Amino acid sequence: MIPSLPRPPLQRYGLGAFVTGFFVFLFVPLLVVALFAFNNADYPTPPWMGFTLDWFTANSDARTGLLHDAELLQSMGVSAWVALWVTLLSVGVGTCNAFLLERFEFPGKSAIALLSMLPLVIPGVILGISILAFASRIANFADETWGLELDFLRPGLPLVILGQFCYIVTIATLTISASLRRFDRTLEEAAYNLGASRLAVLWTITLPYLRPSMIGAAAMAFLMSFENFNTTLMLVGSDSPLTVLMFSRMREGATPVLNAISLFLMIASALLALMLLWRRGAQRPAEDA
Amino acid sequence: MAVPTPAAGGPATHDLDIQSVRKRYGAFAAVDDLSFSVRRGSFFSILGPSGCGKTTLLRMVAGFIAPDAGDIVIKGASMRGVAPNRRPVNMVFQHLALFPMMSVGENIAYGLERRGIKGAAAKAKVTDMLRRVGLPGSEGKRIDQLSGGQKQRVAIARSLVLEPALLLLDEPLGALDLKLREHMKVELKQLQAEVGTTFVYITHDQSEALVMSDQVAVMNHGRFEQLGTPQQLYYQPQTAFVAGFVGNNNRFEGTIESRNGEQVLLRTAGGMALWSQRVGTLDVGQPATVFIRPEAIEIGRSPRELPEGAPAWSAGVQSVLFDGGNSTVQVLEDRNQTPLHIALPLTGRLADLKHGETVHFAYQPAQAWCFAA
Amino acid sequence: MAVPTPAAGGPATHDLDIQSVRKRYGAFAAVDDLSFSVRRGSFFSILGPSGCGKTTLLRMVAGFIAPDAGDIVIKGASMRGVAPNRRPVNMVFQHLALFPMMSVGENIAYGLERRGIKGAAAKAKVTDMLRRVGLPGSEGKRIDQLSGGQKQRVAIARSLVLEPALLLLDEPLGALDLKLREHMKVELKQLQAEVGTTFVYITHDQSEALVMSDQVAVMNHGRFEQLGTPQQLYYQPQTAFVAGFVGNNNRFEGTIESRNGEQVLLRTAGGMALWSQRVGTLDVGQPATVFIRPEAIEIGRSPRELPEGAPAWSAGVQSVLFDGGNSTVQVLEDRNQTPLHIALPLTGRLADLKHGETVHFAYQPAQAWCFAA
Amino acid sequence: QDKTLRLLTWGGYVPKDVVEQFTKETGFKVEVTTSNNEEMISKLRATAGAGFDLAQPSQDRIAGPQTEFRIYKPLDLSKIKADLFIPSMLDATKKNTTVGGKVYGLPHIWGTDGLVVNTKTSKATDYADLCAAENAGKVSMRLKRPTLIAMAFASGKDPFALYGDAKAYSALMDDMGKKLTECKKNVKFYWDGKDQLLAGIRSGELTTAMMWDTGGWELNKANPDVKFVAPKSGALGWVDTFAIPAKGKNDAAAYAWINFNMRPEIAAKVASSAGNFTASKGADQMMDPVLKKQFAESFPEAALKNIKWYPAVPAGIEDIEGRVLDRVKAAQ
Amino acid sequence: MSAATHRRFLLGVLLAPALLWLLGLVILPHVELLFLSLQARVGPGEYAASLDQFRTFVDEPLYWNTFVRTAVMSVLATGVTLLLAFPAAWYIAKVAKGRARLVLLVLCLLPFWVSEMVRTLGWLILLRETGVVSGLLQAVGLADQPVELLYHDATILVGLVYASLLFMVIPLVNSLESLDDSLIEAAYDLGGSTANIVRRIVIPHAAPGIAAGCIVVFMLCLGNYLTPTLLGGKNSLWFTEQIYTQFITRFNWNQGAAFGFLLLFLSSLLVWAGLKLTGQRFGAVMKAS
Ligand SMILES: Nc1ncnc2c1ncn2[C@@H]1O[C@H](COP(=O)(O)OP(=O)(O)OP(=O)(O)O)[C@@H](O)[C@H]1O
Ligand SMILES: Nc1ncnc2c1ncn2[C@@H]1O[C@H](COP(=O)(O)OP(=O)(O)OP(=O)(O)O)[C@@H](O)[C@H]1O
Ligand SMILES: [Mg+2]
Ligand SMILES: [Mg+2]
Repeated sequence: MIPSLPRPPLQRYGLGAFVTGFFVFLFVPLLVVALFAFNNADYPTPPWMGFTLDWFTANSDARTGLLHDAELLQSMGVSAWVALWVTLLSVGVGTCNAFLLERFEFPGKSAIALLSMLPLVIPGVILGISILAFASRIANFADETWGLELDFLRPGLPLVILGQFCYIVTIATLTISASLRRFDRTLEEAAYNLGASRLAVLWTITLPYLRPSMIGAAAMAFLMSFENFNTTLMLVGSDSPLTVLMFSRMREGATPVLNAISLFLMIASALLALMLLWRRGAQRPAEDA
Repeated sequence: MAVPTPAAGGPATHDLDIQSVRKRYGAFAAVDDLSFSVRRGSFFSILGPSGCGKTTLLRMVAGFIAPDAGDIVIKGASMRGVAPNRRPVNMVFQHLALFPMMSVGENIAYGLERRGIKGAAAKAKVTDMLRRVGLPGSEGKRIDQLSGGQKQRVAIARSLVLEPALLLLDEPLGALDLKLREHMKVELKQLQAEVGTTFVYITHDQSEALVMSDQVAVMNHGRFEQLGTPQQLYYQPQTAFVAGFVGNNNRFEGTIESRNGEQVLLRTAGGMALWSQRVGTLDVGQPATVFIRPEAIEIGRSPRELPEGAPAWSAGVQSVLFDGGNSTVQVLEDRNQTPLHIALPLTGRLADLKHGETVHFAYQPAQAWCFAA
Repeated sequence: MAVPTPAAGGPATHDLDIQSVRKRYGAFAAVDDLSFSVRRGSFFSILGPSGCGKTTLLRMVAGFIAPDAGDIVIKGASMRGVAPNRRPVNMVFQHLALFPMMSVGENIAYGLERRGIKGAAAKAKVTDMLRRVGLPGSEGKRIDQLSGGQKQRVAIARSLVLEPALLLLDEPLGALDLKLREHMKVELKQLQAEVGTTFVYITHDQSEALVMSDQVAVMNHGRFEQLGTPQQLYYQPQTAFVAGFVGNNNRFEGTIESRNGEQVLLRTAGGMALWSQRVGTLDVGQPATVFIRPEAIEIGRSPRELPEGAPAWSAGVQSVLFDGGNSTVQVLEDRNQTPLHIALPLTGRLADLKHGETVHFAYQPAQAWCFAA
Repeated sequence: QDKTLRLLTWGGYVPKDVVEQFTKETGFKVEVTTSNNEEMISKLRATAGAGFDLAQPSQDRIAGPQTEFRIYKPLDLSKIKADLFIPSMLDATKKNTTVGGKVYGLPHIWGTDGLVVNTKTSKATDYADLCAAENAGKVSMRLKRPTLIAMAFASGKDPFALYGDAKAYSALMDDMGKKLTECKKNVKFYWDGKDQLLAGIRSGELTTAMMWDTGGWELNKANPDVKFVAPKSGALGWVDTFAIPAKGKNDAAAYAWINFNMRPEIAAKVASSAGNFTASKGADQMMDPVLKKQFAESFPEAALKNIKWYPAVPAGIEDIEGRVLDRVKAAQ
Repeated sequence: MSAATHRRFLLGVLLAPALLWLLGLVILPHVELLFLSLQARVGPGEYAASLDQFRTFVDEPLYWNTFVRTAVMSVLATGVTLLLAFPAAWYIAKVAKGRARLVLLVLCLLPFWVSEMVRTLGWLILLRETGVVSGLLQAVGLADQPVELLYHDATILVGLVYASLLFMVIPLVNSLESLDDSLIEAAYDLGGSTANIVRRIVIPHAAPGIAAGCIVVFMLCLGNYLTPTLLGGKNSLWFTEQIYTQFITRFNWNQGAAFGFLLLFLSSLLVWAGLKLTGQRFGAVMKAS
C-alpha cells in the first residue's frame, strides 16, 4: 500500500523487486539490440563475434555502415517527413476538435465525440486497408470518368500521412481536449474584460495555456507516426518509411546496421525524454499551483 | 416589501445606472426588473444568498450577459450593444483569473498593451500601480510565487491600472482563508478610499458587505430587498429577509396580540409575549415574526443586573459558545421553553457560565422588529 | 515559556496519553518531545498555525506515522507497533475521504463489515448512527448527492459507528463555507456531548477551538505553548504567542519603565505609557510586549463616559469597521500617533462614529498582559 | 523533367556500382524499392500501375494479374536490343507474358527452387526428404505455392499439366495439403524472409530447407558443407522479367535500363550480385567462377534438363492454393 | 444577432475539418470496406454483389479458428498485461515521489518511442535457439542443449504483452494518481485489509482506467501484425495476417475486406460486452485513457 501505511517487509520488498523486474523486462530487449550493433558479424543475431564500429562507419562492398547506408538514411528522412506532416495536421485538427467538442453545443455533438474516439480502437491494419480501398475507388472513379489521375490517392506518402493522421489526431484531440477542459474560462473573460479582442484573447491567453499540451501532443504524434507500421504497411508506395524498410530488410537479409539504426533511435528518444524531463522540471512549480 | 429607491443625486454624479434590467433563464427570473444607481466614488455592495442573481447582474454590467430588457448606463452612456472589451468597466473575478503564464508585471500590463500602451509608458504605470497596492518591485514574480492576499492585490491592480469608471468585484475574498479575509477586508476598503474609483462589490458574506461598503443592496430572488448604508440595514431592516440575513438574530413567530402606537405585542406558539417595533402595516390578529439581535438582549445572573423598566425573563443555560469577544450563550426560557441565543458582554463578565445555571434577560422593544409573516 | 501540565486525574480516566513523543524530518522537529493527556469523554482541541505539526501529531496517534521517540498510550495500552487498523481510534480526514464508490449506508457499514459485523446487525447500527447524526433514512444516497454539512456528518458517523475510544478530527470544517462552518461548530459540539466519545480535534481556526472544546492546547513549532480551557487561553494567556494567536489583540512593544507588584509600566517607542499585568518574571529595563484586547478597551465620545480611576487617552477615528455586533473602530492615539483598534459596544451606541471624530478610551491594567519580548 | 527511374525489383538485383555507371551514362537516377512477386503485384494493383517506372515480376506471374488488373503496359519491342538476350529464353518469356497479342515481359534473371542441405547432418536429395523422420524439427520451407508444386512433382504428378483443369488441380492440391500437414511436425518454422532461413541454416538450427539456389550458394561460400541440391524430381525454374507498369512515367529510362542491364558485362555483375544467372547472351563468360563452379556442382547435366519451368499462372489457381496453404498453417 | 452568426460561422469552421476527417478517413472508408466485402469476383476485373466472402468465413473452420484464437490470445495478453502493469502503475502513482515518479514514467515510455520493429528484433536476439537467453540457460546449467524459445504461443504472448505494457500503464497511472491517498488511509483506519482496500476502493476507483487500458491493449493485440508474424511459430495464426495475406499475396481485396470487417465487428462486440459486464461507458472510459 501507500508509504504512509505500515507495509510488511514482504509487501515492500516484493513490490520493489517486482518493479525492478518490470523495468528489466522493459529494457533487456533494447539493450541486446544496442549491444549487437557492435557485433563483428554480418548478421544482427548472436553469437557474439567481437567488437566493431563497422555498422556505423564502414563503407566497403561487404559492409555498409549506418552513416553510408543511403537507403536507410533516406528512409529515415521519409519517416521524418511523414511524421512532420502528421504532427502538423494532427495538432492543428486536434486543436480545432478540442475547441469544437469543449466549447460548442450543436446537434449530433455526442455522436461526433464518440466517433472521434473510434479510430483508437480500430486495428491499424484495417484502418490501412479501408483507407486504401476507399482512396483507390475515388482514384479509379476519377480516372475512368474524367481521365483524371489523382496521384495522391494512390499508395504513397500522402496516403500514409492521411492514414496515420486518421488515428493520431484522435490522441491529439483527447490530449488537447483534456487540457482545454481544465482551462479556467474566466481567464478568457478576464482578458476580454481587460480590453482584448476575441482574437487577442485566443492568441495571448488560450493558446499559450494550451501550448504545453499541444507540444505534448505534437511529440506524441511525431513518435507514433515515426514508429507506425501496421497502417503504413498497407499504404506505402515507392518511398519506404524507416519501419517498412526495416521490415523488408529483416525479411530479405539484415545486417547489424539495423541494430545500429535502432541504437540511434534509442539515443534520439532518450535525448527527447531528457529534454522533456528537464522542461517539466523547470515548470514544476507552475504546475503545482 | 420595501421597494428600493434610487440613491439621491443627479445622473452626473452616478457612475452606474441600472434601468429596469431583467434577465430570465427559461421561466426563472435571475434578475427581475431591477433599477438602481451607484454614486461616483462610492463602495457599493450587493449582498445576497447564493443563487439570488448577483453574478448575473454583475456580468450584465460587464457585458458578458446581455439583459433581456432594460438598459445599463455607465457614466451617462448606454451600454446597449457595447462589447465587454469596449466598456469602461473592469472586473475582479471570484478566483481572480490571473494569467498563470505571465509574470505579475505582464499581468498588469496586459490591458495596457491591448490599448496600445507599450514600453516605458506601460512600465511606469505598472510600477506605480504595484506600489499603490503595496507590492513594489514584484513585476518579475511568477503568479504562483504570490500568497493569496498578494494575488488579490495583483488582480485589483490589473484592473485599476486601466483606470476604469467602475470596478466590479465578484466575491474576490471568497477563496481566502479566514484570517486573510479579515485582513483584506480592511485593506480593500482603504484602497478604494485612496484611489477613489467606484467599486461594485458582490458577496454573500454580510460581514464583508457591512465592513467595506458605503451602500449595501440586499438582494433576494433577483430583486433588491433593501438598499441603504450598513447601519440602516443592520439597525432598521425593512423586511424580514433583511433582518434574518444581515447579522445574527433570534426569530420568534406568533400572532399580534395588541398594539400600542408603533409597538406591537407578539404571542409565540409557546406562549411568550414580546413587545417590538412594527415595520410596515401590521395589526392585531395578524401572524408575524419578531427579530431580536443576540447583542440587543441584556443578560445577568440576577434580575438586578438588568436595566429597570423592561420586562425580564429567566432562563436556563444550555451551552456557552465561548469565542472570546464574540461569545454567545444558548438559553431556554424557563416558562415557555423558548430557545434563544444571547451575546455575552465583551468584558468577559459572564464567560464562566455553566450548563444548567439560571440567568435573567431583558431587551428594549425599540431594538426588536416585527414583520408580517 | 509555560510548560504544559497534564490535566488532573489518574491514567484510568484518560483515553489518550502522549509521552515524550517526538518526530523529526531531517533536522526539523515537526513534533518536539510532547507530553499530554486527554480526559475521557472530553472535547480536546489542538490549535496552531499552519505547519506547526498538528497533522503530524494526529497521524502519529492514528498510527500512520511512527514516532521517533516516546510512547502513545490509548486507554492504558501502549500503541507501539500497533498498526492503524488495529488501534481503537478512528479519524475524520480533512477532506473527509468518503468513499465515492459506495452509498452512504455502505460507507458507514464499511468498518463494521471489516469487523465481521454483517447483515441485520450492521444495518441496525447504520440506521441508528444515521439517526444520531441527523440524517435518518439516507442510507441509499450517493455521496455526491450530499451537501457539505451532510458529508461532514456521514464522515463522523462512519467513524463513530465503530465506537472508537478516541475520535481524531483533522480540520474537518476547513473546506466548508463560512455560514455552514458556524453551524457545524455548534452541531459538532452537541454531537460530542451526546455520544460522549473523546474527540481530539485539530484546527488553525481559534474560533472553532474556543467554541467547541473543553480543553485547548495551543501548538507552535512542534510544542505546546499552553494547555487549558478556552477561557484560560483567552483571559490568561501564558505566552506572547498565545496572546497574539488566540483572539484579536492590540500589541505594543517597548521597555518596562517601572513595576508595582505584578503590574508593570511599559513605555512604547512612540512614548505611550501602558500599565499591565506581567506574565512570568519581568523587570524594569527589560524589553517587553503588551497585549490589550479590543473589547477590553472602553471607548466614549467624551472622557466622562469612561470608568473613573483608569488612565484615559484621546484619539482620532481613522475608520469604523461596522459589522453589527462585531464592529470595531480604528483610532490613532493623539499624543503618540499609536494606532489601536477598539471594539464598539454591542448596543450599537457608537456605530455612527465618523472619520476624524475625537474619541476617548481607557482600559483596566488587569486586563492587559505583558510578556518578555 | 523525369530524371529518375523508379524501380520495383528484388533485393540484390541492383548493385551500387551498376547504378553509378548507369547514371553516369544516361543521366537517370535510380530509386530502388525491393519487394517480392506478391507485393509487386498488389502494390501495382493498388496504384493501378502507378508509382513505378519498371517492375521485375516473375514471368509466370504477369499474364494472370495483367488480365485481372491491367497493371502493365505492352512493351515496345522496337526499343529493345533483342540480340542482347539468349534467344530461347526471350521467346519463352514473350510467349508466357503475352496477353491479347501484346508482350508484357522480357527475361532478366533466372534461377531455381530446390533444396539447401547441410550435407554433414542431412542426406536429403528430394523434396520428399523434407518430411523424412530423420530430419524432424530441423526442416524449413515456405508456405507458398512453390512448396505445393514441388511436393506434387515429388509425388510423381505434374501439377503444371493440370493448370487448365481447376477441379483436378484442386484435388491434387488437397492431397498435397494433407501431405504438408503430416509433414508439419518436421518443420521448425515456415520461413518467410530469406534472412530468417539463412540464419537458421548458418547456426545449424536447420539442416534441410526448400529454397532458391542463390541462398544455398551464398551459404556454401561460408560453409562448404551446405550445398544447393537440385532435387531428383526436378528443380523449379523461374525467370524474373522486366515489365513496365501501366502508369509508369519514364519509359525512356525503363528501356534504357533494360538495354543497359542486358549488356553482358553489366548482366554478369548483376547476376553475381544476385547470385543467379542471367538471360543476357554472353554474360556467361564473365560470371564469377565460384558461382559457375557451384552451379556445375548443383546441376549435373540431367538435373539441368529436369528443371521444371513455371508456366503462366492462370487466374483462380492461386485461390485454390491459398486455401490449401491456410489449412496447412492452421493444422495442429 | 451578429454574435450568434459569428458563432455559427466559427462552428462551421471548426466542424469542417472534423467532418472531413471523420467522413473521409473513418466512415466512408469503412463503408467502402463493407461494400467491398459484399462483392465477389465473377470474372477478370468483374465483380458482383455476393455474400460469398462471409460464407467463406463461416464455412472454412480455418478462418473461424484463427479468429477465435486471435481473440483468445488477445484477451489473455490483455489479462497478463493488466496483472503486470498494475503493480508497476501502483508503484509509479502511489509509492514513488516527485522526480522519481517522473523518471519512472519516462522510463516506461522510452521503449515505446523506438520502433516496434526494434523491440521485436530485441526479442528475436534474446529468444532464438542460439540466442542470449538460451545461452544463459546453458551457461548456468539449466539446459544442456540450446533451447528454442521462439515460435511458441507463449512467445507471442510475451511479445504482445511487451508491446502493450505502456498502453496499460499510462491510463492506470492516471486513474490511480487521482485516487486520494486519504481514501486508502481512511479505509485502513476503519479496519480494512490490503486485499479488501484493493477490492473495494482501489479497483472501483480505477475501473475506468482499467477498462480504457484493457480496451486499447486488446485492440492493439488484435490488430498486431509484427509480433505474431515474427515471433510466432509454424502454428501461429493471426487474423491480421489473414487480412494481410488476402490483400497482398492473394490480391483478393473482397475477402480481405470481409475479414477486416468481421474483425472490426467482432472485436467491437467483445469490447461492448466487456464494458457492459463491468458497467462502464465507452465515452467516459476513453477520456480516462
Ligand atoms: N446559464 C444559466 N442557465 C440557467 N440558469 C442559470 C444560468 N446561470 C445562472 N442561472 C441561475 O440563475 C440564478 C442566479 O445565478 P447567479 O450566478 O447570478 O447567482 P449568484 O447570486 O451569483 O450566486 P452565488 O453566490 O452562488 O455565486 C441561479 O439560480 C442559477 O441557477
Ligand atoms: N514527510 C515530510 N517530510 C518533511 N517534512 C514534513 C513532512 N511532513 C510534514 N513535514 C513538515 O512538518 C511540519 C508539520 O507538518 P504538519 O502537516 O503536521 O503541519 P500542520 O500543523 O498540520 O499544518 P496545516 O495546518 O497546514 O495542516 C511542516 O513544516 C511540514 O513542512
Ligand atoms: Mg456568483
Ligand atoms: Mg495539517
